[in-house]
Amino acid sequence: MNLTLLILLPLLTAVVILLMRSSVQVKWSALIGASAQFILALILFFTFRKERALGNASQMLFEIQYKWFPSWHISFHLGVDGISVAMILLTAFVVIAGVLVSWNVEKMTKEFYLLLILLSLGAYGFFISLDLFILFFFLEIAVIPKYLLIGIWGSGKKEYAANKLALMLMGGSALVLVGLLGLYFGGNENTFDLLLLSKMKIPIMVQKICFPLLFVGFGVFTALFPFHTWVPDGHSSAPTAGSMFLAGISMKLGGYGCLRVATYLMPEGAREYANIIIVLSTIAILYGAFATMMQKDLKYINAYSSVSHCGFVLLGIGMLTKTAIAGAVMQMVSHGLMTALFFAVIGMIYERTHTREVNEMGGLIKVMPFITTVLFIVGLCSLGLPGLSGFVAEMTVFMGSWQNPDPFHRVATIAACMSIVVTAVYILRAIGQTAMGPINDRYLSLQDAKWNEKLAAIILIAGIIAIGIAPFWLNDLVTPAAEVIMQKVAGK
Amino acid sequence: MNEFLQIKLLGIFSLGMNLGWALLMIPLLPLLGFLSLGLFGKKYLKQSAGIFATLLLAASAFLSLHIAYGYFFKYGKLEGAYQKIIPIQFTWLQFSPGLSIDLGILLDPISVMMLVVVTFISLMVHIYSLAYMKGEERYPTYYSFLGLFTFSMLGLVMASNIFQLYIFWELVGVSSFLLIGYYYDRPSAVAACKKAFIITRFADLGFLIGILILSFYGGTLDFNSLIEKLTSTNSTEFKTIASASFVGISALTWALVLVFIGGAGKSALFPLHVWLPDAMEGPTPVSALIHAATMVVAGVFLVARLFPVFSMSEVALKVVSIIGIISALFAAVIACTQTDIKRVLAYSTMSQIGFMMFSLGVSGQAGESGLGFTAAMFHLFTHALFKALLFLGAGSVIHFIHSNEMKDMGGLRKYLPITHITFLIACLAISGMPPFAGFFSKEEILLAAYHHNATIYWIALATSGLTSFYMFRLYFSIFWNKEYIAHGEVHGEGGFVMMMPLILLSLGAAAAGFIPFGHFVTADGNLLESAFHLQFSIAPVALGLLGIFTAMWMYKKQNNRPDTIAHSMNSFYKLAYHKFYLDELYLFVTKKILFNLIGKPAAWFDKNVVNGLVNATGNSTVFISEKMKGFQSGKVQQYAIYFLAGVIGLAVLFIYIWK
Amino acid sequence: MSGSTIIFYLLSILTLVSGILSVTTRKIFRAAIFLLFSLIGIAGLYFWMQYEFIAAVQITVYVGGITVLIIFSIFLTQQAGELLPKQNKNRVLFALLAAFCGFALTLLQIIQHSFNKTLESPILPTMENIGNQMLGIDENGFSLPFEVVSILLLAAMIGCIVIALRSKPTTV
Amino acid sequence: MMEPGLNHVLFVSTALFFIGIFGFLTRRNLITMLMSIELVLNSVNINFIAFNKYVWPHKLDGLFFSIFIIAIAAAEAAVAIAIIINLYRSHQSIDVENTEDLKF
Amino acid sequence: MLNDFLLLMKSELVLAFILFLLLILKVGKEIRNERLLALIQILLLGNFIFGFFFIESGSLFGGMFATNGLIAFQKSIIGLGIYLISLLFSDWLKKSEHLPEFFILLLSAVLGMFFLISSGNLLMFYLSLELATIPVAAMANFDLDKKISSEASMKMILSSALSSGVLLFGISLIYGVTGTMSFDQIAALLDGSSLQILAFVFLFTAFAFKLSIVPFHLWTADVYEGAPIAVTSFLSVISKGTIAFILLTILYKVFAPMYALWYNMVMLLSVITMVVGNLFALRQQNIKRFLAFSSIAQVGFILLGISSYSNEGTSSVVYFVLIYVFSNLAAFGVAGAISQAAGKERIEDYKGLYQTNPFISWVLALSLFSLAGIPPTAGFFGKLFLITAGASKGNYFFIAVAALNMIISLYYYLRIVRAVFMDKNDQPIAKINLDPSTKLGMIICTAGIILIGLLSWVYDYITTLSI
Repeated sequence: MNLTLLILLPLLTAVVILLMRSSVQVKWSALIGASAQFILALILFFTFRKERALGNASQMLFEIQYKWFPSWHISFHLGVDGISVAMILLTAFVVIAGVLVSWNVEKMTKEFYLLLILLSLGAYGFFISLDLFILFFFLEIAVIPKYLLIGIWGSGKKEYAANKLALMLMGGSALVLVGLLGLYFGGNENTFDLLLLSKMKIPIMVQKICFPLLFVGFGVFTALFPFHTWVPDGHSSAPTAGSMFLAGISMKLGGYGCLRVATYLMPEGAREYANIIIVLSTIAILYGAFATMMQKDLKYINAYSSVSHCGFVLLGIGMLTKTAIAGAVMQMVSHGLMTALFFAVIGMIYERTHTREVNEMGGLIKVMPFITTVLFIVGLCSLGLPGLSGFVAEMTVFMGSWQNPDPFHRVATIAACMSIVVTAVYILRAIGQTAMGPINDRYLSLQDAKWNEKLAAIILIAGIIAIGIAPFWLNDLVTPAAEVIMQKVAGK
Repeated sequence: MNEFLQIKLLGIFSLGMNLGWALLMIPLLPLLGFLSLGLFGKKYLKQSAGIFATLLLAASAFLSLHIAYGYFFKYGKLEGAYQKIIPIQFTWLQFSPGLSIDLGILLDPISVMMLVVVTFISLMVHIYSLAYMKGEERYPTYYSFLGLFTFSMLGLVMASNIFQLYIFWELVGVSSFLLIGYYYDRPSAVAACKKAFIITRFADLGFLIGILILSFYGGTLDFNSLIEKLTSTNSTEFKTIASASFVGISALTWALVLVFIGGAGKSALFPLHVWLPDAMEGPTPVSALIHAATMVVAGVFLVARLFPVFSMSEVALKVVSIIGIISALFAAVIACTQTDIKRVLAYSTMSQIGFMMFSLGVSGQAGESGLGFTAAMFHLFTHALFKALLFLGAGSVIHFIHSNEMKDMGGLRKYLPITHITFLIACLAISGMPPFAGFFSKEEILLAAYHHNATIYWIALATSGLTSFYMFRLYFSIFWNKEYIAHGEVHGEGGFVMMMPLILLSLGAAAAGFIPFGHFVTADGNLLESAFHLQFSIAPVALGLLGIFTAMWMYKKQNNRPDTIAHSMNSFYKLAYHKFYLDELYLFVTKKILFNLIGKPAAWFDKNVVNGLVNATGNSTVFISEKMKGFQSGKVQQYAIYFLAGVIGLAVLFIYIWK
Repeated sequence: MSGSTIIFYLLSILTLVSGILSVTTRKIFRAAIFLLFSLIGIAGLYFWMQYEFIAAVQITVYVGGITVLIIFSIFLTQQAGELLPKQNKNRVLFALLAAFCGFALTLLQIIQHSFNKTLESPILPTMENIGNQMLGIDENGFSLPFEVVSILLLAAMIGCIVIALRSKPTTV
Repeated sequence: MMEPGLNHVLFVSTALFFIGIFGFLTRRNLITMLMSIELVLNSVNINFIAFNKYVWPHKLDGLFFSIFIIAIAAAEAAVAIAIIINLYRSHQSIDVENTEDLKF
Repeated sequence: MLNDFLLLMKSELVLAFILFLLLILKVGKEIRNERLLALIQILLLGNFIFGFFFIESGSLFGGMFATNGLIAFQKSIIGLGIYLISLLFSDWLKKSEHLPEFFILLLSAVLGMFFLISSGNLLMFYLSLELATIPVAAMANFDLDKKISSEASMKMILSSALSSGVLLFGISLIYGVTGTMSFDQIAALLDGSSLQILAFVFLFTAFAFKLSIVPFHLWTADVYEGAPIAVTSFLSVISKGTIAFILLTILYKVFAPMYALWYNMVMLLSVITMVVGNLFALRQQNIKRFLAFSSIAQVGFILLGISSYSNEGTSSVVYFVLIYVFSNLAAFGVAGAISQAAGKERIEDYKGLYQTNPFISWVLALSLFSLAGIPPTAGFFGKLFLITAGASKGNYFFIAVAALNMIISLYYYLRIVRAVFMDKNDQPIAKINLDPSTKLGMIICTAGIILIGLLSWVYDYITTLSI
């Protein structure tokens, strides 16, 4: 399995899209490209499993290394471990669903799909890179497409939101940059190579400075409290696929970075700052949940709930146990699928009712059973219903968090647990007001989902359920990788 | 780890292949019903959904009877004690070595009993609904939800792992949510289903934390090994959990109390019961299945499942018994004042579950002292039968009269003869009249309480009197009292399909008491011969009769006695009528505190402070840039002055200051 | 005190005083004339240092060329007899401050520094030496700068022609 | 009075330099500003000659430098005057305070 | 000797040849501007291509003129820049009355720049600096009908005269202290005495002036706004690049002994420059003025790279300038095309541009992204390498400031992107018919913006040169 394919394929798709003339051609080529990505991701997943089953125990599989800026000791170094494979799968799911959902974008279709594909390119590259430079490169690639997606195709105060998002994310990546340079010059050898750096003993002082830089920098992407304010505005203004990508993929870049770069490379730093991370993420979890409770706009509801859910990711990382870290990764995957689906559903509803205010809706089950069913599923996933992915992820985080026996961690865990109640409150409120209750007459003539929307929803639901019902495959994928990280953190 | 499915087929072969498959099919058949009806019901099974689901469930019920027979009479016993058998188990989610969520099937007396109860009641409800729900627009959906519920409930009772139990616990919650909200266009139903879910969810939080504590100290989530580790007083696990303490209470107690909170929430015990009466917004057969016979006893089942551990902590047991008895009395009092017949039944359910709970609370672990356990399970069993019967009967009445309110009823015995008879049987059973089922189980409970704690006993006794009063209040109000004046065309009782479950259940309610329950279900698996003292039953039966006659006196004929009495104890009546204002209290807590004091400030803070800071950063940058524009004055000489100032400044800086 | 000393001081005073007057007088012609004096004073200093060649160039180019150019441009742009506009006080103050600080700082550094005189034998600035080096291409040759300057002068000329010989009248 | 040496000459040149600067900063007429620049350049010339004479007489670098400076000064002055004249045509004034359309 | 002379000075000779050819053409028969421009474009392309052949290193005229591979490459960058300018602004140039004169002045300035980066001697340095400045000042006045053009020109000539006065004073002091003009010899004779520091400050100030480092930058925006856009782009791209190159030589070679001093100075000025440049760019409405301030901020980054005092520093600066040529010229090219076609230079006039002119909108967006340093454009690599080079001395505070400045700069670059792509406008600028050569120029720029970064051998090539 050649990992460059994961980069080349979106690139090829982008070129093909550029060459297409009519919007129909554009859509189909995007869909074909996304499907190819999807298949490629699945192939990657299965070959990865096969390799592992055959006993290939090296930390990263399918490594390749090309020369790139050798004078800076940069190389185009790619490779995957379980965590990356999980994230790639997530990306593939979200991309194909996003492409499907945006089927009736009529304004500048070509540009729209081009940006979507570029975004996916950035995400794939980010997840497979083993060199911090190209990791950073791909991290930033993903920013501008988001800006344009929101700014051009968005709604509401889109320019403001787009600006805020781009600037805050750039701010985050600026911090990341400084942190990376610290790593580059801080180790005993100037290198950006992740594996080399991981074998190095990075001085404590460097870790103490660089860890917070990197963690906060990546944390901005993952809605680390208090750097989350781009989330509600950005998500709510973005077009449907934009929100899906934003919440489903882009926010995961941050979590992955926090884990793979900050925590893995600087274990002492991680231990040093773990408590702060825990406090912040616990605040984010509860505070996000409570703030969600007061929202009336569906997209805001999901956006704030994303703050809350992504808090689990950071909490898991901050807890520094193997299970918690595995849980954090699962939560990333789960939240990615779920929130993408949620945004897709919101988009479908909005397209029909032309409102996102929950107060103005009601009884939509009657006219759009499919869409509301999806809404139910996604809502239930969000509140952690067993059988859906959210439960598995959250429970793993809780289990992992609980393995720290001291009162501080205990209190944080319990506080985080409390969010499941608040989540139930806001999710049921949203669902109750949207799908249930008496229906407004003007909605009686609305149509249910079309084939593309159905397909998108089904793909994402399949992912959610696959994790929810049979979490062991994800666990098998993620846990060994998490163990590697934990061994480093534990100083073995 | 590399296998997709790691099924440990423990003992499947020793028990014969059939058992494993049969066991698996029991929950999977309803699941199949759920999936097929949920996915394709609307299109392909619009008419035949009910039959389809019923057949599936019948098969499932048959299989569970088969299993029960096999377990109790063939292979369950080893050296005189019923064994815990885990025929199927596989690792679902591995947290760390030893700590994993396993999905499996645990067979022991209570789970087998619950299997029977759940499948049987569910089957009855399925059959009943064939007629009751006919013509509903979302008929297939209804059956698919029923299937989901049955599946989850079966998974719950067969759970071999505490986390598995939690998983199905949640699933049960959600299917209950779906079924309560079945009439989604009624705002009250929507409110009720949300309420039910959120309150049980809140309780589940306790359960979850309890699990976390147990798993941490026990090092496992598996029921058998957990119980094994936490019950032997010299194991290290037990020592640490008993010695670790928080606020002066041992971790073990904390864990158990928290787990119990979960159970209390699902079982609608005081003070987490407020969702149950509202849950009556669901279709009546659903109430029969979920909110009477099966789901609400999940809490009891949970405590019973962990009973060996509970018995290690006196405090925890005390809590269980106190909450149980309070709920029993409290609900009984309220039930006397309610006018919605389903609500009366709901409160009676709560009261009966209170009985089971305190019965567990007063039980010991082994031998004779384990009577409470057996009694609770027995009562659970019989209660399921007669309460389901009551609800179905009520459903039949509602079906006929299209109202839930007592004031719209009266004199229905002529119109609904079968319903009348079966309802009467159920009332007698719940009132503990011999020889109906309730008599035996309640007798045992009272006996256990009597041996253990006098206060509880006396309160329980009073409550059982109240029980017969309010049940017969209900009975008389529906079937006697004023004459029924039919408006327009009167259709008769539901057909055979609706009546058959009533008849079957009434048979059960009449006869189930004679099952020697102590032979099958006991706390330690050994046989428990319950000594039956006739003289002991005098007091409860007499009290029950007193209740019946009082009810008869007040409600058999239309008169103003109830009003007078209600008037005479005005304030108390009002208090009880308004369910002691607990709903209002909850409303206050959620609206005023959760929403206004936490949610609103959080949202405000986010919008103004956090977001404001971000905006302020941007604005201040712009502001500074605006303020600085004077440097670029357009005057060359000004520029030159800055230029020279720069030169001199740099020179001075680097010659004298920054060397 | 020798004659050369006196001459030096006289020349210095001439240069500086007419320099100051040149930048302060409010009559533009006088300013030009004072500039001329100052430049002549500088030429005198060169003579005094026995660099006759450069003194001659100074007089030819500056006094004969640049000053004349300036005076012509004054004719082109200025009504005769008009006083120059007054500068605003603040500007003068800051300029004075900057100039004085700069002067003090620079002079301080120069005085504090002890220049090490070279020990090699001097080359006299005779016409012969200058001429040889000006066109030499070896170590001490200056033919390349010479060429560069010539290109510069050419470019400047063309620039001047384009700019100054504009045909069309001003519109904007 | 001392025998004049290097420092004396340098005093003169430095003073002239800053006199020129002062003129540049305060003169509002563009031509007078140009005149101040000429003073500045001349002071540098004095420097070069003085250093050549007193410190580094072994080569004629300073002398040549001055020669080239003079040439450049001429070119610069020519261009500047052309520009000023052009400016005068469009602005009808060569007061530097009148040319501030471009700012902020 | 003659061989050496021809080979080592070949760039200058070719340029001088073109220059004289133009002179002769000017004197001779009148040629239509279109033809002349086409000829010039071809000649400049030839000049650029020729720059890659016969590269040798060595010195001439007693060390006054030195060249090597890196310098040849730098000259190629400049050659590329003027070629692009001749393409991008062909519309304006064709309409110009003084096309040959423009190119004579331009080429003599370029010749000055070539000598400048090849200079090995303070005298040559000074002379070629003036040669590179005075003609440009005259060129700034080439919009003869515009008041602001002459104002800009005036501001430029006066300010640069002052700065060269200061520079000369510094040079004279250095001469007084060391007794030599030659770069190689000066380095050995410096010891960091305070007079030397003063002299260095005077000298450095001239660089600061030409590079528009704050607080010596104030002329920049005014001149950029007033000058014809072709001249502005020349000033902002080529002139700056050249000065950055020679600054590298001066700091790394001549003032190497005073490294500790100039490191601090460069760092300090770098930060101030970035911040002030960005803050001013934030509120500009005129695109040229906006680009002026953005280029000031870019200079801050160049200083960051310079401060590293290493081969990485050299190569990253050269690399950045190369990228900067493409990015900034693309931006100026678009601004020029719009200004020429619609006469609009305000950012708000750009609203809705994408609807009518998608091609130039994308070119503009790409160039702005590159200027902002966003991948995959080359600007990302350029900026990142500068920052990395700057970070090699471990001064993370400055690096953090630099990184945060990237955010501010992103804000204002996005402002234009937003106007072009997002804002609605009832009367967007009408469809512009681009001259084919302008289009070619834009395509070259775009290709450069995308490829220079991704193809790492470009950078590697520079690295091999800068050792």
